[in-house]
Amino acid sequence: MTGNIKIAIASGKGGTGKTLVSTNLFYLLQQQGYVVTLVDCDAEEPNAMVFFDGKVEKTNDIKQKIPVIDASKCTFCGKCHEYCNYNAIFLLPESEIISVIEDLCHGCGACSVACNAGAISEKDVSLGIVTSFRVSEKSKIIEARMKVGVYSPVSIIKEANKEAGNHGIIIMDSPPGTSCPFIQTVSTADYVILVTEPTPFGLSDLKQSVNTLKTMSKSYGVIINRAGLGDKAIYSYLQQESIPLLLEIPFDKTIASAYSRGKIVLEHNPQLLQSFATMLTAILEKYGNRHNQR
Amino acid sequence: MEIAIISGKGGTGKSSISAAFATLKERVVLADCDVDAANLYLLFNPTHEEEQIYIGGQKATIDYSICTNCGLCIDYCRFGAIDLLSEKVVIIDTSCDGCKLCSRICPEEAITMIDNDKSRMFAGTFRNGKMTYGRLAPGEENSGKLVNLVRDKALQLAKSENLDTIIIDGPPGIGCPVISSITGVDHVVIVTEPSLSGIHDLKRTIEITSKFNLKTWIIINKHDLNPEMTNQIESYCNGINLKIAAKLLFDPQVVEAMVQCKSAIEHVPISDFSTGIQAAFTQITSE
Amino acid sequence: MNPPIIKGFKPYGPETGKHKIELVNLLYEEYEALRLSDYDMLNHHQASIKMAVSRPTFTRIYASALQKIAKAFVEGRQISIEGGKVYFDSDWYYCNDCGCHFNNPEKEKSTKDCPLCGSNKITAFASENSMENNPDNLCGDLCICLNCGLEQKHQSGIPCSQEICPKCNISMKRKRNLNCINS
Amino acid sequence: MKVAITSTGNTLESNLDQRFGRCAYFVVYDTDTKAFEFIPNPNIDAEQGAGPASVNLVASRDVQKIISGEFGMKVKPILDSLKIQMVVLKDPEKQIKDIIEMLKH
Repeated sequence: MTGNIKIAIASGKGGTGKTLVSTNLFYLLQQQGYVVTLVDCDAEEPNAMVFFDGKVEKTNDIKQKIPVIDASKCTFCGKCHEYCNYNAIFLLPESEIISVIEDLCHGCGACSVACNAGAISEKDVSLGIVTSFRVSEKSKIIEARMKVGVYSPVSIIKEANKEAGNHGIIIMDSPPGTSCPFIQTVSTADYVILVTEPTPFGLSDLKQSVNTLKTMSKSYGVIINRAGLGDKAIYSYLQQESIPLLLEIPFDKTIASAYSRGKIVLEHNPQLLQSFATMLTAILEKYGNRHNQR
Repeated sequence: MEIAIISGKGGTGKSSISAAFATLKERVVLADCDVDAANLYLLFNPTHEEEQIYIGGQKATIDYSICTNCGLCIDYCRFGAIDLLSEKVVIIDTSCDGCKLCSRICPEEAITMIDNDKSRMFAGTFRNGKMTYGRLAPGEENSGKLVNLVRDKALQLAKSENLDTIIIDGPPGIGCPVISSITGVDHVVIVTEPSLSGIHDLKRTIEITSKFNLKTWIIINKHDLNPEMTNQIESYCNGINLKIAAKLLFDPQVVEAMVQCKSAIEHVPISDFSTGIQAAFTQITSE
Repeated sequence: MNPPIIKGFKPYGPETGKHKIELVNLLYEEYEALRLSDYDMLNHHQASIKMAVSRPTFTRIYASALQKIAKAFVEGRQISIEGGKVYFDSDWYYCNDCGCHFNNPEKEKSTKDCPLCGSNKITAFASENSMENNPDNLCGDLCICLNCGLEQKHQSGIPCSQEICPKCNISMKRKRNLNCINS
Repeated sequence: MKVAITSTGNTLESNLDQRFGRCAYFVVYDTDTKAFEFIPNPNIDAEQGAGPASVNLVASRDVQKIISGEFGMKVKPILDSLKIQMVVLKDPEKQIKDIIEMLKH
């Protein structure tokens, strides 16, 4: 079976088991001999590499352009300050002080356009690092890690996804929430697996994610983690919206405990392995052969 | 007194713990600053007393009656947010950063900036006092400003209602909204769990809080899931002089409480979780 | 400041298991202190000016850097260089009368009075006095029992693991002294 | 010397605003002439960078000392480099007139 497919693993709230699902899916695909890439898009807190051993194959420093102002050429006209929509240029014309507050700069380049005196040039600063780890011959993990204090992980996530290319099966562990980073990850996916838990919090977040995915017209299904805890409201919601329930991962202290030790749960749980495999086959059959339009 | 509850990663039980803190005293102000996925309102079902529109930045739009499709804006945009689709210049909303450069350079003045105004801030009364929370519209960037708005409202309510305790349920992660949630609070409680990713995220979170010189406390939730890892977290915290305010057992009753739309304190007042939270609160507030 | 070109160091040899022991975290300012003083060969006074901290603060950072590196060497731990203050504050003071905190922006001039209420009852922050004023109470590390939390003063030269907690009868661990690293 | 105080309102009875970048008003008080002026803070609604923009504002008024409840991470290095003194007073109940009185020591 060939076919290139991008599957995004997402959840509205954190800690529902997104990483559990994506790492185990990765493990399974690896076992089955697919060419597979796991992209850890949770750039604020990437941790997929905790579960696997791999060799760093390539690191890619993600850069942003930041203005450098030559005060000797500056006429203190204030146009760059006015053009900057992020308050990132500090200007005191009276005392001839002008400086760039790099933490605030988004690198839009407006100030360079504004400057008529030729006082602004640009330099590269690092936003974060995208690292490719070779796990086995056919599998690799790409990790997006942003630097602490960078305003938005979006550009790093973009790069990580670019790095993953289009070859083979690509699993994207997306960041939680429904804001920009989530949309950035999901927008390139062929199929989205939403991971949730059967609690009122889980349900409310699921609804939000579903609404967002609807507007993006994506195909998606739901995995319920910690099934058995909580209540049944989520099941009636799925039924009512006719959203496919892909899989239930039972609530089991041994699963939680193995996961917390950085172990792949499927290795020791043949039953769950079987259900993962069934789900995977179904997804690949339905969506796997279609060619990626992006 | 403002107590902010944060965690490096999601799902550590931050909201359950915030809910428990919020129901320890008869009356408090609860600020749900996890605006990306606000959910404490589900437990407490506050009255809807106030709603405020939150403007979260701007996005560019094109007036096609003026646009000549010259494509100059495509060259200038550094965010890849303007594209040529079937010979028409379009703005990709989710990529637009709102820098306004395209609007400034457009020779026809066909591009204007419009406000993102779909996010909201709410305030109301719940059974243990006042509550404020924010909801960010999908796809909108969380700048921490909405968090500020929620916190401001909470402060204002604390003053007008004469309440001395504000419980802030902060967002997960280490970005700008987290910083907004903890600046200037009296105590920060970091909730963690004994897993490899838990300890890893804890360290990144401490890196942030240590920059702010705040009184920081650690709660290890579900500590029985991995005792060795719990020991490791404890010795790490000891090594850098951070106090462990509580170690809580994993307890399905806490989830059960959530389903009943109650906090653990209300649902199972006599349990390891509830007594642990109670003791932590006493310890934190007495300092 | 110049950021380090690497993220850390790994020991090698048979005893260096990957996840065996926790690594030593060298903060940026500690790296910088070491670089200025032992690579660029500045004296502590010059280095402290470069880092825009007071001399005693510099000495404290430098000592901490050496201690961490020694720890990593002796115990075979990895060193990771991350975190810490990327910029350096000016010196801060506390006014005992009105309760405000303030800094001294003009390093050349010394500060005697509170800029708000004018009181002269001001205290400089820990880093300034704890090291110089009370040599007896030097920032020695502590040994702590991880079981009961008992702390005792660390005896220089005796590894904490050889100290036995009198209550729990288990070996103790090293702990940094609270009064020293809070600056 | 000119001193800036962050204020929650535009009267002398207003309280000290605990936040610097997003305070409601700045009071600029001249310790020599005893004159004061209330300036509404245009940066309250800034998407980001309210702190540095506020420094820009007060620094352009030649202020040498700022009294507030909190200074952010981005603000401190700028104030340090401009040699403007920061005074942190964690007392949200303090009124502007009290602070001006204290400055008359």
